[in-house]
Amino acid sequence: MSKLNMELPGLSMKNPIMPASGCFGFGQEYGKLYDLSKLGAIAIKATTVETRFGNPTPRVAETSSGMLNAIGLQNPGLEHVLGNELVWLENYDVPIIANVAGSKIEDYIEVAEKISKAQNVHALELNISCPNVKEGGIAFGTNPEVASELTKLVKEVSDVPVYVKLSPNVTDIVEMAVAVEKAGADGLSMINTLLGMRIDLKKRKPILANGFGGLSGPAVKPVAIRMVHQVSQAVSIPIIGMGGVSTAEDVVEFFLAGASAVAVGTANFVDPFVCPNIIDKLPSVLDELEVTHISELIGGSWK
Amino acid sequence: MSKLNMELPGLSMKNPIMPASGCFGFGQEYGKLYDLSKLGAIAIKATTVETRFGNPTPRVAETSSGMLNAIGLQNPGLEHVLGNELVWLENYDVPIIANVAGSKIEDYIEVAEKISKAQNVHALELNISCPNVKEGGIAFGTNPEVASELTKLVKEVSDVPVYVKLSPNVTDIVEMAVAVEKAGADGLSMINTLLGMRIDLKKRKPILANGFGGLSGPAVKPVAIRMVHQVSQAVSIPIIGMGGVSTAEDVVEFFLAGASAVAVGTANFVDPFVCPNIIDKLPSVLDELEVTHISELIGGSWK
Amino acid sequence: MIVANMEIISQRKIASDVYELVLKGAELVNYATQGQFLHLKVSEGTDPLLRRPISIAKIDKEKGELTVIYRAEGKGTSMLALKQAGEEVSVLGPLGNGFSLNGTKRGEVAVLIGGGIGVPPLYELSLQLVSAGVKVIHVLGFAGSDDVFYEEKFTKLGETYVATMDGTYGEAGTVIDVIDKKGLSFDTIYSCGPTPMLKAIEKSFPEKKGFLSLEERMGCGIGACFACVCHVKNDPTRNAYKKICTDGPVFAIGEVEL
Amino acid sequence: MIVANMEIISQRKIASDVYELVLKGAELVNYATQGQFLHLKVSEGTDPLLRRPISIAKIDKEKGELTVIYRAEGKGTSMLALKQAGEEVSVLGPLGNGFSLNGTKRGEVAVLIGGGIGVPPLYELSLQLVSAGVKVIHVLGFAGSDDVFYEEKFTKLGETYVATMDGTYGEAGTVIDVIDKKGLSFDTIYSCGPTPMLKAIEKSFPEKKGFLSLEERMGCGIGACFACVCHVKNDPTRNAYKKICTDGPVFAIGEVEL
Ligand SMILES: Cc1cc2nc3c(=O)[nH]c(=O)nc-3n(C[C@H](O)[C@H](O)[C@H](O)COP(=O)(O)OP(=O)(O)OC[C@H]3O[C@@H](n4cnc5c(N)ncnc54)[C@H](O)[C@@H]3O)c2cc1C
Ligand SMILES: Cc1cc2nc3c(=O)[nH]c(=O)nc-3n(C[C@H](O)[C@H](O)[C@H](O)COP(=O)(O)OP(=O)(O)OC[C@H]3O[C@@H](n4cnc5c(N)ncnc54)[C@H](O)[C@@H]3O)c2cc1C
Ligand SMILES: Cc1cc2nc3c(=O)[nH]c(=O)nc-3n(C[C@H](O)[C@H](O)[C@H](O)COP(=O)(O)O)c2cc1C
Ligand SMILES: Cc1cc2nc3c(=O)[nH]c(=O)nc-3n(C[C@H](O)[C@H](O)[C@H](O)COP(=O)(O)O)c2cc1C
Ligand code: FES
Ligand code: FES
Repeated sequence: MSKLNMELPGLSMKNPIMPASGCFGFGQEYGKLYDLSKLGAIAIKATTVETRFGNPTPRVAETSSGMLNAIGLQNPGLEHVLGNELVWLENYDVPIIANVAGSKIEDYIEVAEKISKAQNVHALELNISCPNVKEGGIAFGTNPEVASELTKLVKEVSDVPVYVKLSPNVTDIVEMAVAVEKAGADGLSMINTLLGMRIDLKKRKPILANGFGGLSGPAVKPVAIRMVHQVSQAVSIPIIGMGGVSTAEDVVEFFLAGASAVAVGTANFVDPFVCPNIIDKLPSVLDELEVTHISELIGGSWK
Repeated sequence: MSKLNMELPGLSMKNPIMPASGCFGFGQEYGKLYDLSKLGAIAIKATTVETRFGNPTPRVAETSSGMLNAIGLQNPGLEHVLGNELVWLENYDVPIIANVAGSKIEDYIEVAEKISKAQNVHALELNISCPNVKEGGIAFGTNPEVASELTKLVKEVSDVPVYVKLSPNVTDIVEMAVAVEKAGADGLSMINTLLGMRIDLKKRKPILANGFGGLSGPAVKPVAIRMVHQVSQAVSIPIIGMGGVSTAEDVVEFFLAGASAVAVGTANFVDPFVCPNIIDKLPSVLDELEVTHISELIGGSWK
Repeated sequence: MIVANMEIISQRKIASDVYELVLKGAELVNYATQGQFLHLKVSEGTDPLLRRPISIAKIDKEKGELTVIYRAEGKGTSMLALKQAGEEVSVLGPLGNGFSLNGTKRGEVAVLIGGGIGVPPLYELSLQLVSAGVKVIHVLGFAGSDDVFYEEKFTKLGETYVATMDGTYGEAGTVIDVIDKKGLSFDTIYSCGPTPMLKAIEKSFPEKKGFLSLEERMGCGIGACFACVCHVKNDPTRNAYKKICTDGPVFAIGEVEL
Repeated sequence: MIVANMEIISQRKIASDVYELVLKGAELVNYATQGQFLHLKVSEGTDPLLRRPISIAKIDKEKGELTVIYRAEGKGTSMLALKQAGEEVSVLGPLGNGFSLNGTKRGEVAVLIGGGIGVPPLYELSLQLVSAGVKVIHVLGFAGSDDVFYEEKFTKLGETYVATMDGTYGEAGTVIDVIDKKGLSFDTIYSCGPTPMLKAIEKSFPEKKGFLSLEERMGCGIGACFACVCHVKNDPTRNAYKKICTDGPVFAIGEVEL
């Protein structure tokens, strides 16, 4: 009997482990390394209406136990994702979460409406937290009214449940979470990256061509755990936790904080096999903790 | 000729390196290890009107490239600090920055008024950003109106310049900085710790007895650099930068971001000699970068 | 107290996950005393970031060597266990106030009660007590037979009883059970081990004097960060405190709240 | 492409801050080709966090060994330089599309132009071109005499010119200066080095065909993160792109924007 299967709105998962959006492309690269059907779900890279090249390079910089990225939502555009990437992913028995982005409200609506009709897209992840684009992104994710409005409009057009991806760059994450829950969100994804910067001492300029970037990796895990802990007590919709997950123990920590599933981002770059490795390791970690099913852990630190 | 001397409001410093408040006690422990007169300044531990024991233990937890603390402003109280700690510090030729905390506005005013009259206190650091106390602290540091009001009142009673210590746990750090500048702040200290949490997997409880704690150390440096970069372009008062500084190169990075002095916190725990080591190392790092005086670097990444 | 790189002379596994590490090459060896501890940095970088407090188990001033014994459990100690002879470890120490030898007079009997990884500091203490003419009895508690270490070495210095919780070695039960069962009599107590054990000792022998060595999560290890404080007994203000890193880790029984 | 721990067979300093590292023990050696790279993790923990891309300098399929040459500059490469024979390094690879051998026919002349730490991948390339019957000329540029490495090894394979910017060794000036001065003539160009050098090559020999190996800061190294993209030449949409980690690092001259 599985210790790992999870049912979340729209997502019937073999296990609660998924690669995080933007850290796994559309799966093709990792598909060469292992069977993607092993994953609980896949959050695909942010999709916008139009093709985007993204920001100039350098787009990544290393930090202590973390990294900064300013990819700038590069993606081949909605039509291509629908006609190619999602079709390719149909080869696998794994639910897809489509990460939806845009500059204007209408963009979000267009992407959401169309992509939610794709056969293997089982949920949307509303990216109102990308710190690396001039318009849209984080601007929608730091104001509760704007975020609710967008959530409502997307809910109206989406054929599948909608998870809202929250930005940690806010004073009151609970306020944001409660606002989007009221607006109809079916779940939350948290956290996106923390806004950060590194400066090249010789060039006297930020290392990233974009200046700022989003901080991810183990460095941010304590902030993510704190936010999941706070938010999970204030809302009744499930949370996909993320931020620095790289081991099965990290997954347990997020569940105890209040997450019902976990996404793995940066760790894929350090070890491309990290997701299947975590999935293989989890049952024995649960055994050690005398847990029969991973769902018993949800919110265990405050329940 | 010195490459390192700095003049900031109230602070005439041999070099721009100081231990950060709370990470150096009142200097006595480090005074056994090296001559405190070597330091540019000393930011002493937060002082409140009354004696405080602080939070229950455990009060610290380790994170990837960082640590969480929830000391809870333990200190011997204003009278003791005035009568003992500050008197002992008179043995050294080093300006003291008194970190002022409290639960109510009146507490801040009382501490500020009295401590600013101590002979060796050359500046105050208004701690409106401590995440580890139930009242006061961060509550004052996340609302621009409250922060301005407090700054104004403290400025009225203080005999020395007032630096406001900003919390990074806000949506818009620039808004906070501009508000306290308008209210009369002579300088800014940033950043205090990021609110975080770690959970003990076996006990299913947060590691810290207090639950949450403040994240510090190299992990947070990219967030600190980003905030100093943003704020230094928006205000005309100087910034004491901090967050993860542990090498002379880190000092240069903060200066390029826009800081005019740097505080070293967590790194003192890793190496108690880190401050004098950085001070000794800085001139040669400046030479390598062909910088004649460290002040040339201030804001170099955006100027 | 200094910061120095010390060379690893030897590292060997002496029980399940327990390692004995011998370090050499810093003047701090000359002024270290029983019950003090070292703050070790197990890697150069920021992962792990903080030092690890580990008690001094043996001091060899002639050779200039210190021995520590530790359990490889979390990230830092597991990394330490991978180090080999010839490599260096950054050491901050010696730290804290160790065991006082004044509490027990020549000819009196001291019982040294150790629990698990609290056993190591008792070894140097025992050596010192013995050379001060004190008669020592050792009561060492472990989880099971795989966890027992240094029994022989303690036996050479005095009567030694080993207790295991699972009864797989020595006497079954707690250290208190053994003392009761064997009807041990003694003048003073010296102990180091898990807090529940220390509490049980305080409760079981309310009339006895002695010293307890405490543990707490630490930041600086030198008294500056207030991470490691504990309350003082019978303090109605609840504001008095002791720092385990500098006022302790060893306190007289009854001095602080456990 | 796989992830494997490879054993360090030898590590030696071959120029100022430049190290030659020989790795063994993974099947990836069998299918690695000239111009591909490895993504190395220099420590187990999270500091540093990311892998480091380093080109393959030599492939010895018989012995099952790969050689890489790198400059110890930042944190990661400096830590790598401390590793000794017998230790292990986690390797992800082989990655990318290396140098194609098809561009030059048997009997034709190829000039291999390397700049500084861009020289290493040209070594395996030269070995391969030579065994394919191509005549090779090497033009290797370095900052100064302390930085020169592998001159002898290249000389064994073909004509070799060394240029140093400060004139302390070989010819003074850039690699382009040397080619001009010596009046070298060739059919194809293969180059790896700093972007300004690659740009100068494109500009100086507009009619020549060949291949350039590019560098960019990388995340995944396998094409998933979009960290390492570059624009495609003559693309009015500005939306076309190539990933240096998977489409490159080697591109035909004129294919992408430098
Ligand atoms: C004064 C003193 C003396 C000690 N002497 C010994 C000894 O001789 N042998 C021995 O094996 N252990 C000793 N300990 C306990 C030892 O410090 C911890 O087991 C060790 O720090 C855990 O580190 P880790 O890397 O295994 O765990 P991690 O989980 O990686 O540690 C994370 C953080 O928590 C701290 N921490 C975790 N557990 C403890 C603990 N029990 N006490 C204090 N800090 C902790 C670590 O220092 C580190 O900062 C002593 C502790 C103190 C305070
Ligand atoms: C395809 C490819 C092949 C390479 N082959 C070699 C080689 O054979 N020998 C060699 O010495 N160097 C080579 N490099 C450059 C090498 O990757 C960098 O010098 C190295 O990553 C710097 O790491 P660090 O630890 O010294 O610096 P740090 O400053 O600690 O690096 C911080 C981060 O920036 C990245 N970074 C810094 N500089 C560069 C750079 N120039 N290129 C790419 N990433 C960088 C690092 O990978 C790391 O993620 C190659 C780069 C690429 C892209
Ligand atoms: C290179 C990179 C690209 C990312 N792109 C996206 C994206 O397109 N959409 C999105 O919602 N989040 C994106 N993220 C954020 C991650 O999905 C995740 O929220 C964050 O990185 C924290 O998790 P981690 O610490 O495990 O990486 C990206 C992160 C990285 C590192
Ligand atoms: C143990 C500890 C105690 C602290 N106490 C205080 C304090 O009393 N007042 C204050 O303003 N900041 C306090 N801080 C925050 C530091 O002054 C500093 O802003 C923060 O730690 C970031 O710097 P660092 O990364 O160099 O530690 C404390 C930090 C730590 C780690
Ligand atoms: S550990 Fe810092 S005061 Fe004890
Ligand atoms: S490094 Fe990730 S796509 Fe090239």
